This record gives sequence, structure tokens and C-alpha cells, in this order.
Amino acid sequence: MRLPWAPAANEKDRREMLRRIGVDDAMELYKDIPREIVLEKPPGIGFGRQLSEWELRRIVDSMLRKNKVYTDPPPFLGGSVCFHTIPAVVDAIVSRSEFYTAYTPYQPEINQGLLQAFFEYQSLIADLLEMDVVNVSMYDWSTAAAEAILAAMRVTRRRKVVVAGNIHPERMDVVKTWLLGKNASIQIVDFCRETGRVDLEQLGNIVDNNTAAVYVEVPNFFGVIEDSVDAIAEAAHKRKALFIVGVEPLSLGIVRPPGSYGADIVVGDAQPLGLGLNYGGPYLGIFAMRWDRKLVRQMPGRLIGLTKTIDGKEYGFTMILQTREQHIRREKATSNITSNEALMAVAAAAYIVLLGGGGLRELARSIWLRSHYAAKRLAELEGVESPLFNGEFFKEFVARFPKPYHTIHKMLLEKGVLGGLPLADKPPLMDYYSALFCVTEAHSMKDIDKLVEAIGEAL
Amino acid sequence: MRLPWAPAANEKDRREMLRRIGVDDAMELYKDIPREIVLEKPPGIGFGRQLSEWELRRIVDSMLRKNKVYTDPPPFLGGSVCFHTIPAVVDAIVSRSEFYTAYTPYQPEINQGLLQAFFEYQSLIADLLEMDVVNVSMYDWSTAAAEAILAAMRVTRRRKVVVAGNIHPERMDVVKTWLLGKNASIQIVDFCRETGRVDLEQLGNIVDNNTAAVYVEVPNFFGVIEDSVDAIAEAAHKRKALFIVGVEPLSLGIVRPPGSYGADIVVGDAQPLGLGLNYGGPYLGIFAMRWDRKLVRQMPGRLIGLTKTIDGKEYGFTMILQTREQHIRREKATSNITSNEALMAVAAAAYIVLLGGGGLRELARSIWLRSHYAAKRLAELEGVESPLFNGEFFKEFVARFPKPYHTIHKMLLEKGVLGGLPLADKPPLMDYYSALFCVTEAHSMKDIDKLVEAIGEAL
Amino acid sequence: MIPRARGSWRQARWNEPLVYELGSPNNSGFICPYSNEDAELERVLSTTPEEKLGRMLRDRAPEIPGLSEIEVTRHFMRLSQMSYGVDVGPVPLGSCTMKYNPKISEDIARDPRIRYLHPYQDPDTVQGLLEMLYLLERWLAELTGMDRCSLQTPAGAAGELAGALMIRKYFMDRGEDRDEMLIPDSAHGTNPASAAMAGFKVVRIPTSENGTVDMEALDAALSERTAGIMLTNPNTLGIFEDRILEIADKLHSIGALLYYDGANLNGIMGIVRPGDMGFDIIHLNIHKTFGAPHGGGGPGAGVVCARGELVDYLPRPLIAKKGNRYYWDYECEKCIGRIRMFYGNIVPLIKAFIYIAMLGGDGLREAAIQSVINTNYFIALIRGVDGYDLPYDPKRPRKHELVLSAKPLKQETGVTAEDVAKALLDRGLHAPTIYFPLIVDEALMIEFTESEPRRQIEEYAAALREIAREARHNPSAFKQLPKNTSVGRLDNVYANHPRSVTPTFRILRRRLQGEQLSL
Amino acid sequence: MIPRARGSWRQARWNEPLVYELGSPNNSGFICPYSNEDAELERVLSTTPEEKLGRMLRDRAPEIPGLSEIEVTRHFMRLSQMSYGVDVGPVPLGSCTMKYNPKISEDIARDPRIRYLHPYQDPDTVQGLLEMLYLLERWLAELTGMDRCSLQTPAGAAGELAGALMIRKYFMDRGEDRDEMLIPDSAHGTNPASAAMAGFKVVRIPTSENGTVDMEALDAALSERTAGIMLTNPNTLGIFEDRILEIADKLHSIGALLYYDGANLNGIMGIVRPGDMGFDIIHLNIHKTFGAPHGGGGPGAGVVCARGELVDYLPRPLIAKKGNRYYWDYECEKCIGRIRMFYGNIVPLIKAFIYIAMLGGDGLREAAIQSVINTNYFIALIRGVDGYDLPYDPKRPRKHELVLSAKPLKQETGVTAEDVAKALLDRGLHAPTIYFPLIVDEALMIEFTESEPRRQIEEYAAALREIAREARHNPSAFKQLPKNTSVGRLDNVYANHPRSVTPTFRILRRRLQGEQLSL
Ligand SMILES: Cc1ncc(COP(=O)(O)O)c(C=O)c1O
Ligand SMILES: Cc1ncc(COP(=O)(O)O)c(C=O)c1O
Repeated sequence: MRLPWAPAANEKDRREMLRRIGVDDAMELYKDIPREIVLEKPPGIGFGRQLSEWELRRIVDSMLRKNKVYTDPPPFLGGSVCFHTIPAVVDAIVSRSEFYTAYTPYQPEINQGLLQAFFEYQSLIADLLEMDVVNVSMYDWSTAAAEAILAAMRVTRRRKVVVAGNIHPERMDVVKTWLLGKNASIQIVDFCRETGRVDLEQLGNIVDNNTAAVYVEVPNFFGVIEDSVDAIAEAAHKRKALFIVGVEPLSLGIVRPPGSYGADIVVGDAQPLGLGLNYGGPYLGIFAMRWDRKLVRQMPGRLIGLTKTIDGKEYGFTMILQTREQHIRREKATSNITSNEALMAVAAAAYIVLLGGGGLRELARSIWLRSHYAAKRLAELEGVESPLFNGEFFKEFVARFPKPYHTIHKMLLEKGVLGGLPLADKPPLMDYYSALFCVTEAHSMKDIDKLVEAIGEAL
Repeated sequence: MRLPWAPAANEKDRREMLRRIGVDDAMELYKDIPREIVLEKPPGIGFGRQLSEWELRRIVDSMLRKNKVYTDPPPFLGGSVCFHTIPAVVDAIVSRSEFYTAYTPYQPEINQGLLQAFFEYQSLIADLLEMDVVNVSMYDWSTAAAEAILAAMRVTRRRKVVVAGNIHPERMDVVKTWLLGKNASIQIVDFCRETGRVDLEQLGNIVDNNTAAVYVEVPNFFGVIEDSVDAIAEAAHKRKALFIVGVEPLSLGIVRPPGSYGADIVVGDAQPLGLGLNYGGPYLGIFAMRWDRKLVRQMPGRLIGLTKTIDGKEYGFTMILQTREQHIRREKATSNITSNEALMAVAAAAYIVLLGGGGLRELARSIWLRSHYAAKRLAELEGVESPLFNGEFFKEFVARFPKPYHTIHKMLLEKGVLGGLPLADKPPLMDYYSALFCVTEAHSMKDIDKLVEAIGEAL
Repeated sequence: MIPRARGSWRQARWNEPLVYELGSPNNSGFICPYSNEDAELERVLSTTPEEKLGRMLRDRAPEIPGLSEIEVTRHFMRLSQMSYGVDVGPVPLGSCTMKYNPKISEDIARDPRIRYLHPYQDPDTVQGLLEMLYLLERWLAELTGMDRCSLQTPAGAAGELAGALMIRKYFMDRGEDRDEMLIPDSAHGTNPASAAMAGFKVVRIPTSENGTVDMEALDAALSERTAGIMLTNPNTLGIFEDRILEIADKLHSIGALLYYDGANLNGIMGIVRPGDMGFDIIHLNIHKTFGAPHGGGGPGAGVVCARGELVDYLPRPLIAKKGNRYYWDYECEKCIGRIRMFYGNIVPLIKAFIYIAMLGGDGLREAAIQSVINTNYFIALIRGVDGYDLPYDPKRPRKHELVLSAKPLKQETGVTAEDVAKALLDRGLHAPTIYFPLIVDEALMIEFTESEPRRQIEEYAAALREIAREARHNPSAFKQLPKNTSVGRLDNVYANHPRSVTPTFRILRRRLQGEQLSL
Repeated sequence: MIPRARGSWRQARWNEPLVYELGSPNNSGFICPYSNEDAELERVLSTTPEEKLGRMLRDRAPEIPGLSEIEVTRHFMRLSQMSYGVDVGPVPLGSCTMKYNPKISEDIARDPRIRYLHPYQDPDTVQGLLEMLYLLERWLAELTGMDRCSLQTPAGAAGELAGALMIRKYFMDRGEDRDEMLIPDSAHGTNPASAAMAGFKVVRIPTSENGTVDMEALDAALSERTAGIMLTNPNTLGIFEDRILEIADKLHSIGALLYYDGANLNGIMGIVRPGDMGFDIIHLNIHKTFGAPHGGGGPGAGVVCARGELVDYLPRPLIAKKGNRYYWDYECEKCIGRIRMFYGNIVPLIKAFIYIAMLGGDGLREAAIQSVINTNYFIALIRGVDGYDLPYDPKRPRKHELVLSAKPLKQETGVTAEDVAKALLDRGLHAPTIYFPLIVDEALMIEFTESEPRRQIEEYAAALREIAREARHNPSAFKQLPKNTSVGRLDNVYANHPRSVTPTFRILRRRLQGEQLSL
């Protein structure tokens, strides 16, 4: 059988190699495996035989044809992940095979390009967040949040964690899972039904001297921007707890960066920065910390730093502070992470510099305008509360309808419109009448009008 | 206005640059243009304003949605261009931007990679054809054929050209157009209605001492393989005319190469070697010659050769025999060609070595088997003559139906089957009842059965 | 006649500045979609974000350089030429299974019918993708001898964490207080780290002379506190744990579980299954074994599979099928919950689907066999070369990888494994994994996988031979290597020193502005 | 603190053998589709190709090396790193308009809804593509002031040939025997070559001191034999022919025609139109002006346009629209026929569509203006640098390009334009076009287009300045340059010598086997 990708599989080479090894048959190399568990023949997986590229393409095509792609109008689904546009140059860059077929740059001298790109990613995100230290990636926002809380527990040696009740429910789940082995106590803070914002007073009461961290998202699950961040920071810091903030990075084109209001650790997801939706992944967990020895020594994940050659003449980049990591510190490591989402960091870096600070602001403004336009237009429909919460929002907002949303949603689908995210089964709202909409730069006014019109017809 | 691709367009830079130039306004740089023809405003072309990538994507998408792509089954359309499969690695290679954004390698030292790839293309095609010298490309098979005839006229200083009447009609047109200014006399040789092959006797009679060249295609327009190539070569050479052969390169996996039967010049198209259909182009005109001073000095187009560094230590590649070309020889050049289809040569080289000699043979066999299967299955239908010609064929064949083919074709389209090429308006056959089918490695037996069944229903 | 060579290998070197030196916050290569509507929007809304954001308004645009598209392109193209992946040369990092990544998967993974799918789209609108994931799940379960797999874990380590948490929860649910996880000293660092994250105490099991788990030490470690053992087999020495069935019995007999670190599956896939060895939970590294590229560190994908009642503990949702319809099964009575958001790293998973689909079971087995031939062929070529040792029963065939020791070389010449690595780089060959596993001094851990051409393996062996020879003649020269990479040997002390460590440009900027920053 | 630089630029160097040395005819990285059916097919057909092909059977597989996919990938990836395009650095070749090629066009051009279309598909099944081509044709006609365009010509030179043949046929149809084509001595080589291919005698018109057509010489050349003139404007010196209206009058008044070589349109698009200058037929270089990449020599696309009655002579088919339906108009009473098969080089044409669609008329004009600013900014930077001259009225602003002469440098130091070119390469900067146009001694013809960053233009000027300085100190060193490219200066004599010229491996092989081959 011919392995199309593997050259040595040709018969002549194989024979000669076996001869040199000193065996007649390759199976002799497996003779140390207990006989009773060696398979007589390989499992019949795949499609029963080797496929050519063309056969594979046709099979895949026949499957993918069953997927429905919404681009006209683009999806209005919210839920932390939204439909954004991706500049073609970003894809061209991550399609460079020196990048995507590289391993972790353990040998920095031969991977300076990759390392520089990572360093630039870290630096650009740092400036976006106004934080000092950024790692090269966590898996996604949710694991970044979990790791942030774990780090805070290590830094403070405390076990109580205060979490805003209006964060994304899946992130809440992930945090709970990751803390399963840590004997942690997670305390949820209510949110205000009017504004959609966290209940500041309750938060102040819950945070105490056992509290390792306070975790808040800005904007939160409802798209609402927490505006008492300074007060929250103070509440946390007063008790020597760490203030962890989750952010949507594009919002930072116009929204205050967490570094400016006292965040100790910042997490988020770089998906909006040029990454494909890809049905949920790969995305890129952002993880940043203040410049603080105690904090940074507890940082999970990989860090790239600037350095120089041993002769002092040239600059270069290399992995730094590796003693935090599992391959050296093993069970005492700050995290078990090794493979991460590095390539996505290259994409995000390319995306950010293509826009620049000015472009980021422009884009954030445009998203703000469009999402507010959508909210306003929906509010014009009879019986629709839009936005449901009166806290100022960015990109996503909840609307509440006079009839169960899932029936509206179905009717929209039939019209080729992928509407908002039904919140019937989504904590923290669990409301049959509400949906979470996301409107981005991908939506023209006409797209939004189309949505509103289609909902109008469905009401 | 922001030019997204052009950096210097920012206002500050522009102002400073103008100052350095010494003008206040960029339009001063145009003051030598007669006032009366300077446009007051640019033409309102495009979509009336600058578009973002996303807007462009949506517009293009709305257009492309109107195209119908046939992949299940793949098209059965013949006509010199057929549906073939393209290995993904070929695309990955021509997507390397050092390749596709390079210019003609006038500076060889900085473009060794490109030059080596070109040299390899030339070498691989040479071995496929068993010819000695191959240029880096002509536009397509038709212009390669025209250039071959022009070269033959220069070599022989004769004006009569003998062309087989069963070549592709568009190539016939192109040859006629290109000879428009050359006072040439083109003589067409009939073909045999039984075999589909050129009338050897008539050919022998037409070729005379004024004949510059005899041009034959193997396989010809009908897919039929001329089998008297040795005799044709002899007929031409006896009169000191050049023998020019047009070939389909994949056929050479099993069909005798033209170098083995005395061809002086060989032309063809490398489209089957990993190039997309792309609705007609870009393709890649193959052009090859025997090792003969008189011939090669008349070669059109670009040639790459192996050489060494001036210190003699390393090998390298560079453009050779440039004195034939227009930039040096001007009106005495062997051709006016400069931009060509070079990138496609890289694709073809990658394709050829991915297959190797063995793979090429395997593939050619498979195509032979499939096309013969299709012809045989069609023949089983009542009243269908398939193949119409009894000469042995490769890949393409003509079938004749008991009712006008275009009505059958329409019915096939309705079933999602892109049938054979209607020959009603195609010289040299001009037959309402016939169509030219092409069957390749892309067609499974099931695909072919589907075609046959659909035709059966349409009869 | 014509000379047959070019000069020695040299990596591209561009004196490419940081983006901060190239761009300015006023530049941009981005045109915002529908920007012609913005004025109209402000009119309709009769307000602006500046007005409404109040105290949460960012006072000015982020201080981030903007570049035009040509500058972005050139910058990253140049950086890419200063990088090195398996597409340009061998990267025989052991434990990392850097195999060739078929181009067809890159192509398909870019299909808009995957890329544009929102994770919250209704399942009925993504049936094609779910079908692929479903088949993949079935194939992986079959290949490993497990019952069900969760595709959610984004990497091997996350799979380990999931597995460790499953074990933890399993015993919690049973009311058993087992808090010890046994881990061989040859194990990958993620194993103990994951176990610790799940709240286990790690009990280190030594490796015996023949390179496998020391059975006496194992016996000694077993107790009613033992929750399980984390093993990889073949282990990180490339040696198959031939007493695996015995180990499984021992653990199971005291009610403990076996976790399989699937990073080393490549040499045995299609030949022997972890399930048949007795493992209860396993993870697989999609980006290692199944031809999805590593991306300079990621994205990868882990898949965690389980047998029997442990299936209930797998992270949810699981991909499932009812009739002809595919869906996500969220049912989670005992499960550990979610390891991350959504369903997993879809893109690498699709690549694994393609890899398996194209090879089939036979092809996977062939790939495994070829990878083992390559390992042992290399051993045959390097055997007897002075300077390198093959510790732990050198006669025993290795599987996917091998671990050499450069200790003899170091003792003789002072040239270390790291120096050898740099000398390899200097020849355009990526270095092996060095200093791992920890139980081998001056370790050089080498894995060619099935992808490397024979010629390349021979070249690699020849390079190591040459390096050993040169080390004897001129050992001091090694400390200056590499020279042919885009930059020379880098200063690790400076890189990590509290007063010079520079993880972002922001820190550099602050230092340049005179701040004394120390970590 | 941290050093601010890397070492000087170095191109990647891989000692990469020819594919002939890498592969063998028995290897292959290709799996033939449906090969499982082949046996069945032979059975059904009860024959084989070997049996049926008879004397036309190739006796054995071609002697062509086969490589696995990883080997193919690595080979060409390495070769690509030893290549240089506008995506990695400036390629300011004059006359070539190497501008940035937006990535979005690469992306769209790969769409299966373009790529999989067969040229003989029924027009009703390709309406979307035809719509794009139709719009493109309309836009180009509007931009140039022409009535109709044929998209068929695959390059500029083919456009010229088409145009020259149109002129020839036009006069043939009118029974006029005009066989002379006037061409300035500054013209691109394709102009005379195309005219000659169309059967014209070329009459050379000299350039006057101010860099434009010598009007007296033109007057003297005009006669009843004059078929027309082929001009490019701005001309190859980058100078606008300011007396173009007069020239047009002169030609038209004797019944002759004007052909416009559109290669130099970039600096004036959206500002002035060839049609308004009086041209009757023009071609456009899609790959120059409209952002389709050059591909190392191609594919490009030419478009040939005409006004008035000359429209009838355009190559057919033309893209057309009736009602809402797009179609190919084959009607050809007077037309010259086909210049090539099918409809043109669709892929570059689509890229031009995208380029124009995204910029719009305003954007095209902005691009033109920026390109002219870049040219004149560079002139301002280089003015007064010893060693280089700007011949032909140095005060006059240039448009898309400029032509320097390195004659002073050569006279002073012996360092030629070619040496300057190699010294630029050595700095990682692609050289300009050298020794063209022929009317400038030691010509350095430079075109930055709108794409080059200001910084890059400054770097280029600085490099030329530095080179001139070094030439004075150490002229002999220049003959050894370049050193930093993947290979050193190549031997042209050897390359072209009849006894060593080697255009294919086949010839090398035969020489190695002892044949004495001379050309
Ligand atoms: C043996 C072993 N186990 C586990 C892992 C962890 O896998 P991942 O990098 O996917 O998290 C690795 C790889 O780094 C490994 O080599
Ligand atoms: C001025 C000029 N005219 C004509 C051409 C010919 O165009 P093409 O290369 O597209 O055939 C060129 C380019 O080479 C050119 O620079």
C-alpha cells in the first residue's frame, strides 16, 4: 500500500531499511507487545479502504452541503462569539507553512520569526488592555478565566472566589469544572434586573478576607458594560483579593481598558480579532497580568521575551520564565498547559496591526452604532423590550418578545435569517421570551432592517 | 481617502513628501498634460465608492452564486480542456507568495528558487515528451501552435503550412489569426470519416518543397490517436518541412512520446497537469524543440538554463539565449512574448513530480479505462454510435445520437449532469447529432453509469 | 562540469523591526465595512458612543501601531522565512510527533461551510459537520478500544486534566477518598501537573533498568489512597511497557484506574489498543498522531475517551446520533461538566477526520509500522557512533521514538546535548527534544514519524556523527553555535533576569522612559 | 540596553538538489482516484490500453522522478524561500508596475465557483462570472475612453499583436497598402516585435532632448505607407508626451491610426484617458495596473480595446448583455478572429475586477497620484547624488517611473548599472530594470508604484547613495557581488555558450553520459 505523504514506504527502501535494522519483517519490531492484545488486523475505520484526495473531497463535500451558512444577512447570534469579518491578509499569514507547521519554538535561534510574532501579539494585547504582561495564549476565554482564578488562589493562598452572576454561563461551568479538585468555594453575585449589571452592594458584602479573587466580565453575558469597575476594584483590593476582569477585546476600541481601573488579571478571547467562527474553535484565550513579581511568577502558559545574543550584538526573542511551566516544574507548575493556540496569536497580531489604534476605535464605534441601531429598531416593534436591560451595551444585547422566542427563531431560520440566541435554557436568564442578539461591523443597516422586518412578521 | 494597500497615502506623509518634492499640490505633477484632456473627476466606475473587503465579498458572492458548478458527477464536457483532479499540494505551492508575487527573474541571484522550479518544469516536460529543449511557457496550446508554425517558417524560410483538418477548431482559428500578417498559405488535410484520423495519402500529396511545416495533433480534436505519426514525420522530413505535433500531456503516460517519432517541435497545454479549469484560463502552452541549433535559435519565449557562479564553485540557474527575445532583438525577435504563464509551470512541475513516471502511467491507464468504459456503455444505448470513430482514442471521444444532441444536453443539465460538448457548431464535424465526451480520473464508474442512464432517459 | 552544490545552509535573515517601529496609530490598512452609513446611524440614533459611554469611555484610541496591508504582509512573510516547520525540514522532536500535515486538510479546513458556522447555530443547520464529528468519534473509540470520546478538550494536557478530574469525581461519587496518582519518572511534565491541578498528590514511580515501570516500586506505591496511574505506552523512551497487562491488573485489583497519555500512540496505532491494554480513560493528541499541524504551539486538539461506567464522567456534551439526525447530548448526571466552551477545537478535529478517512485502518497501521522502522533504522545508523549512548536496553526495539544520551560526548569534550542541538540547527536540521525525559542525562529524544524520507534520516545520523567528530577537534567552537540561523545563540540569563526580563514592548517602552522595572 | 539590529540581510540558502536527485520513477505521492475499480474496468472492457494502443504504446513509464507529498512540499517551500517577490520586499522594476496584490483577490480567485467552471459550460450556467467580466469590460472602457474591449489577449504583448493585426486588417479591408509602423526608440521591445509579427516594417522615431517624441523626425517619417504609431504615454522615461494631441492629429490627418501601449497607465489612471488623447486601439496590462500578481513571469492578462469602427476588428468573442442575460458575442464580420482559445486569462481578470471594485474611480485616481508622488519623492531624494544622472529634462516631473543613468558612476569608477543592481540585491532590495530604455546609458529604471511605503523609498535612495560612495572606495569589490543572495554572481558566458548551454536535465544527462552536445 502506498502512503502518499510518507516517502519511505516504498518497498525497496523498506526492505533495505529492515535489513540494516537486522529484522526480516517489520512485525518483529513489535514482538515485545503481549501477543494476546496485538490486533490481527487493523480496525476497519474510515471508509473501508484508502481514499484518494478526490474521493475524500467528494465525500466531505456531500457532508458539508448539509451545513447551512448564513451570510446574507450574517448571523445575529450572540453568546460571546459573534460573526465578524476577517481580513484576507490574516489568513494569508497564518497559511504560511513555516508558521503553521512549526512546533513550539524550543530552539529559538531557528524560530525567530515565530517568536517575534508571538512577542508582538503579547505586546499589542498589552497595549490594548493596558496591562504589562500577556502570555502567548490560553485555550479560550473560559479556561483563561479558570486559570486566572487558580492563579489568584495560589497568589493569595485563599479558597473563596467571588464571581459575577452575569458572566457567560458556559464560562461559569468551566470555572466550576476546573476548580473541582481545589476545594474552592465559589460565590455568585446577583445582577440587577434593571440594568443587567452586577449588584455592587452584594458584591461588597461577599468579598472578605478569605476571598482570592473577584471575577467580572465587561461587557457581561448580556452585552452590558459594567460601569462600577472602579468600585469593584476597590472592594477587591480592600480585602487583598485580586480583581480579575474578562473582556471582549474589540470593545476596547472605545471602552476603558481594564488596566486603567485596577485589574490584576485580565482574560478574554481574541476570536473577534480575525479568527474564524469554526463552530466554536480554535479560539484564543487572552491572559494578562500586572507587572508584579508575585503575580507573574504564578502566570500560567508560555511567555516570550526580548533578549540579545550571547555576544551582545543582536536582539532576539526566546521563551522566558519557563521554570513556571510543567516541563520543568512538573506537579508544582503554574499550569499543565503546553500546546495552546499560538497560531491564532499570530493571526490576532496581524489583525491588530492591520487596524491600528485608529482602526480599532473606528471599528468599535461602528459596532456600537450598529448594535444600538438594531436595539432601537427592535424596540419599535409592538411589545418588544429592546434592550431588555438599560445598562449601556456593546455589540450584544438582550431583547424580550411578547411571545416565546424559539417560535420566532424558527420562522427567522425559514427566511434564511439566523436570529438571536434563545435564552430559554441559558442561565443566568432562563427566559423563554428573550434572546441575545449580536450585531457587528458585518451587518449593514439593510441587514438589520431585514432582521427587524422578519421578526415583525413573526410576531 | 484611505488606500488600504498603500501606506504612503496617509496625509502627513503625503504632505511631507510633496514638500520635499517642492510642490504644494500633487496635481502640479500633472501640469504637463494638456489641460483640455485632464478629467475633472475620475470616471464613476466600480460601485460608486470605495468598498471594504466584506462588502466586496458579499457582492462577489451574490454573483458567483449564479454560477453552476458540476462536481457530482464532474463535467463530461470535452474540447481539449477537461475536468481533472488537482492535488492540494500543487495549490499550496503556487500560493507561496515569493513565487506568485515575483517578477520575471531578470536578477537570477535573488530568484534561484523560481529559476530552479522553471528549469525543473522544462526538464520534466522534456522527459515526458522525449524532446530536448522546452521553454518556460507559451500562453496556451493554440498560441504555442501558432508560434511553432511561425518558427518553422523562419527556420525553413517557406510560407506554406500543412495542417491536419481534425485539430481543435479554436486552435485552427488562432493559427489563422496569428498568420494574418505573414502571407502564409494554410492547407488543410482532410480526415477519414471512419477512423477520425488524418488522411495520410492526401497529406503526402500536399506536402511539398514549399512546405514549412506539417501540424498534427495526437490525440486530435476527436480524441483519436493518430497512428501514422512515423509516416507523417517521414512525409514532412522528406520535403525538409518541420514536423510539429500537438499533444495532450497526460496521454503520454501510455502513448508514445513525440520525440520518439521524429517531431521537430512539440506543443500542447499543461492544463491537465494540476491547473484549474477557470473557465478557460490561465493555462500553459507547452513548447518543445529538438536539440538543433537552427531550431533553438528560432525558439520563442523564455528559456532557463543551468550555469555556475563566476567563481565556479556553485551551480545556479539563469535565463539563457535571451538574444532571441524582444527586449534585445526587438523587431527581429523570435516572438513578442514576455509575460507568459510561468507560475503555472511551477504548478505543473509540482504535479508531475508528485506523480512520477509510474504515477503518470497509472493515471493515464485509469483515464483510458474510464473513457473506454463510458464509450462502451453509451454504445449499449439504442441508436447511439459510440465511439463514432473507430480510431483508438484517449480521454475524449465522439458519440452520435439518434436525435439532435442539444436537446439531450438540455435534459442532462436539468438533471445536474454536464454532458458532452455539442458539435453542431464545431468544425470540423458540424454535426447536430454528435457530442464530444471527456472522461477522466475524476469519474467513477457510478458517475459514468449516471451519465449513461440520464442519456438513456433523454433518448 | 557543473558543480554539484551550493554553499552551506543559511536561514533567511531580515533585519525586521517590531511592528511598533513600522507603524503609527494614525495608519491603518483596514476599511471599515459600510462606513458610509455611520453618519446616518448617528443621525438616527441621535447620539454617539462617546456620549453614552460616560465614565467607561476610553479617552483615546489605543496606542497601537497601524500598518497598511503591504506592510503587514511583508512583515509577517519575512518573519515566516525566519521560522522553521516540518514543511521545510525535519523536526524530529521526540514526544511531539511532528509528522507531515497533508495539504488537503488545510484546504478543506478553510471551507466556508466550516469556517462560518456559529457554535450556537441550530444543530439541524450543521448536520454535515456533526456527521464528520460523529464518525471521528466512532473511529477514535474503535482505534483505541474505548466506548465513547469527548471531543471537547483543546489539547492533550486538557485531556489529562479532564481525565484526572473524572477519576477524582468517580471516587468522590463512590465516597472513596483516594488522593494519590502514580506517575512514572519518565512521564511527560503535563501528567504530574494535570494530576496536581485535579487535586491529586503525585507519587513518582521510578523506571527500571530495562526502561519500563519498576514493578517493585509500583507494588510499594499501591495503597488504598491510590486513585490511579497515568501512563503512556510506548513510554517516553520509546519502549513498550511489556508488563502493561500486569500493571493494569494490579491497579484494577485495588479498585484504582488507569489513565493513558495518548501522545505516544503513533507507533502502535492499528496494532494494539489502549483499551485492550487495560486503560480506563485515555486522551489522544489530534495534532500529533492524526496529522493536524502544531501551529508553532497550537491549536491542537485533545480527545478524551473512556470505557464502561467512566463514560458517564466524560466532559459534556458528547456527539450523538438518533435516527439520521446528529446532535449534542448534554445529559450530565455524573459528568465533570465542561472543560472549555463549546465542543472542541473543530479545525484540528476535521483534519484528523481527513487523515483517518484517507488512510483507513490499514493505512494507519502502515504509518505506525513505518514510523517504527524509521526509529529503528536511525538507531541502526547511529549505533556505535562514539559520543552517544542508547540508555536502557539498547537491543530492545524502540517504537515511535528513541532517546539517546550525549553524556559520553559531554564527558569527553564538554559539548552538551544543548550544544549538539545548536550544531544541528546550524546545518538546517531542527534539533531533537533535549533534556527530556529527565531520567536520561544529556537526553536527545528523537522522533522521525512515518513522514521522514530515508535520505533525511541518513542525513540526520550523518550530522550527529560529524558533530561528535568535530566536538573532539574543537569543542569550544560549539559554544558559539549556531551561526547559520537568522540569529546567533541567545542569552537566556539576560532573557530571564528580573531586571532585564521583557515580556512586552510596553515594558521595554517603560524602561526606555527611565523606569526601573524588576520582576 | 537591547541592541536594535540584526546582522545584515541574508537570503535563505538551501542546498536543494534537483527533483531528479530526490525522486525515483518508482515513487509517487499520488493516489489515483477510484483505483479500486480498475480491475473491474479491465474485466468489463475485456481489454487493456497496452493491448489496444499497438504501435502507439509508450513502451515504459516516462523517466520521471516521483516524490511523496512531504518531499514535494519541502522542495518547493525551500525554493520559494530562495525567491523574491513584492510580498517580501520592493521590486521597483520600471515598466513592470510591480504593485502590491491584495490578498482578498487571491482568496476569491480560488473560489470553486470560478475554478471549476469549464469554458464550454452553457452561458446560462455561468451568469455570475459573465456579469463580473461584463462589468470589468465596461469599467475598463470607461477608464480609458474606449468603446469596447476584448478580454481575450493573455498578456500585453498579445494585446499589441492583436492591435497590430487589427490595424493590418483594417487597412486590408480598405484596400490600403500601408506597411509601416512608427515606433519611438524609447519603446518597449514588444512594440516592434508585435508590429513585425503582424507583418509591419518598423520605422524608428528618435526621442528629442526633452524626452518626448521628436516631432520633426515624426513628420519626416509620415507617409502614405504609414499604418500607425505605437506609443505609450507616459513613455518609458516616465515622461508624459505633452504633444500627444498634435501627434494624434498628424497621424489621423493622413488616415493612420494610433495604438496605445497601456503598460504605463498606472500614473495617470483616473486623470487622463488614452481615448481622449486620440488613441484608436489600446491594450491594458491587467497584471501591472490592476493588482494581479506577475507570478514570476505570468499569468498576466492583456485587454485590448478600440474605438469607433475599429471595434469591429477586436478579437472575438466579446462579452455582451441582452436584457438581464450575459453572453459571448461571436459575431465577427471584420474581426481578426481569435488571439487564443476561449475568452482570456480569467483569474487575473477577476483580480482586476476586485481591484477596481474596491477602489472605485476615486481610489484609482488616488493610487495614480500616490504613485507619481512616490516617483518624484524618490527623484528629490536622489537628486544631486554623485554618480547618477536623471537624463532628459531633469526638472520635469516624472509620472509612474523614472530612469536614472549610472553613466557618471561608470565613468568615474567602472562600476556599471549591472554592478549597482547586484549591490542592491546584496542589501535585500530588488534591483530596478537595467539597460532599458535603450536610449539611456547605464539605465536604472525605477518604479515604486503607489504601494511602497515612504520608508522603503527612503531606504532605496539611501542604498543607492551608499553604493555610489562605496564604488569610489572599492570599485573592484563590486564585481564579486552579490554575496548575500542564495547564490553568488552567475556566469552568463557559461550559461549561453554553445558547448555548455543546458536548458534541460535531459541535456545534462546526455552530456554526463559522454555526448558532445553543442548548440
Ligand atoms: C507524552 C506527552 N504527554 C502529553 C503531552 C501534552 O499534550 P498537549 O501538548 O497536547 O497538551 C505531550 C506533549 O506536549 C506529550 O509529549
Ligand atoms: C512598456 C511595456 N509595453 C508592453 C509590455 C508587454 O506586456 P506583457 O508583458 O504583458 O506582454 C511591457 C511589459 O513587459 C511593457 O513594460
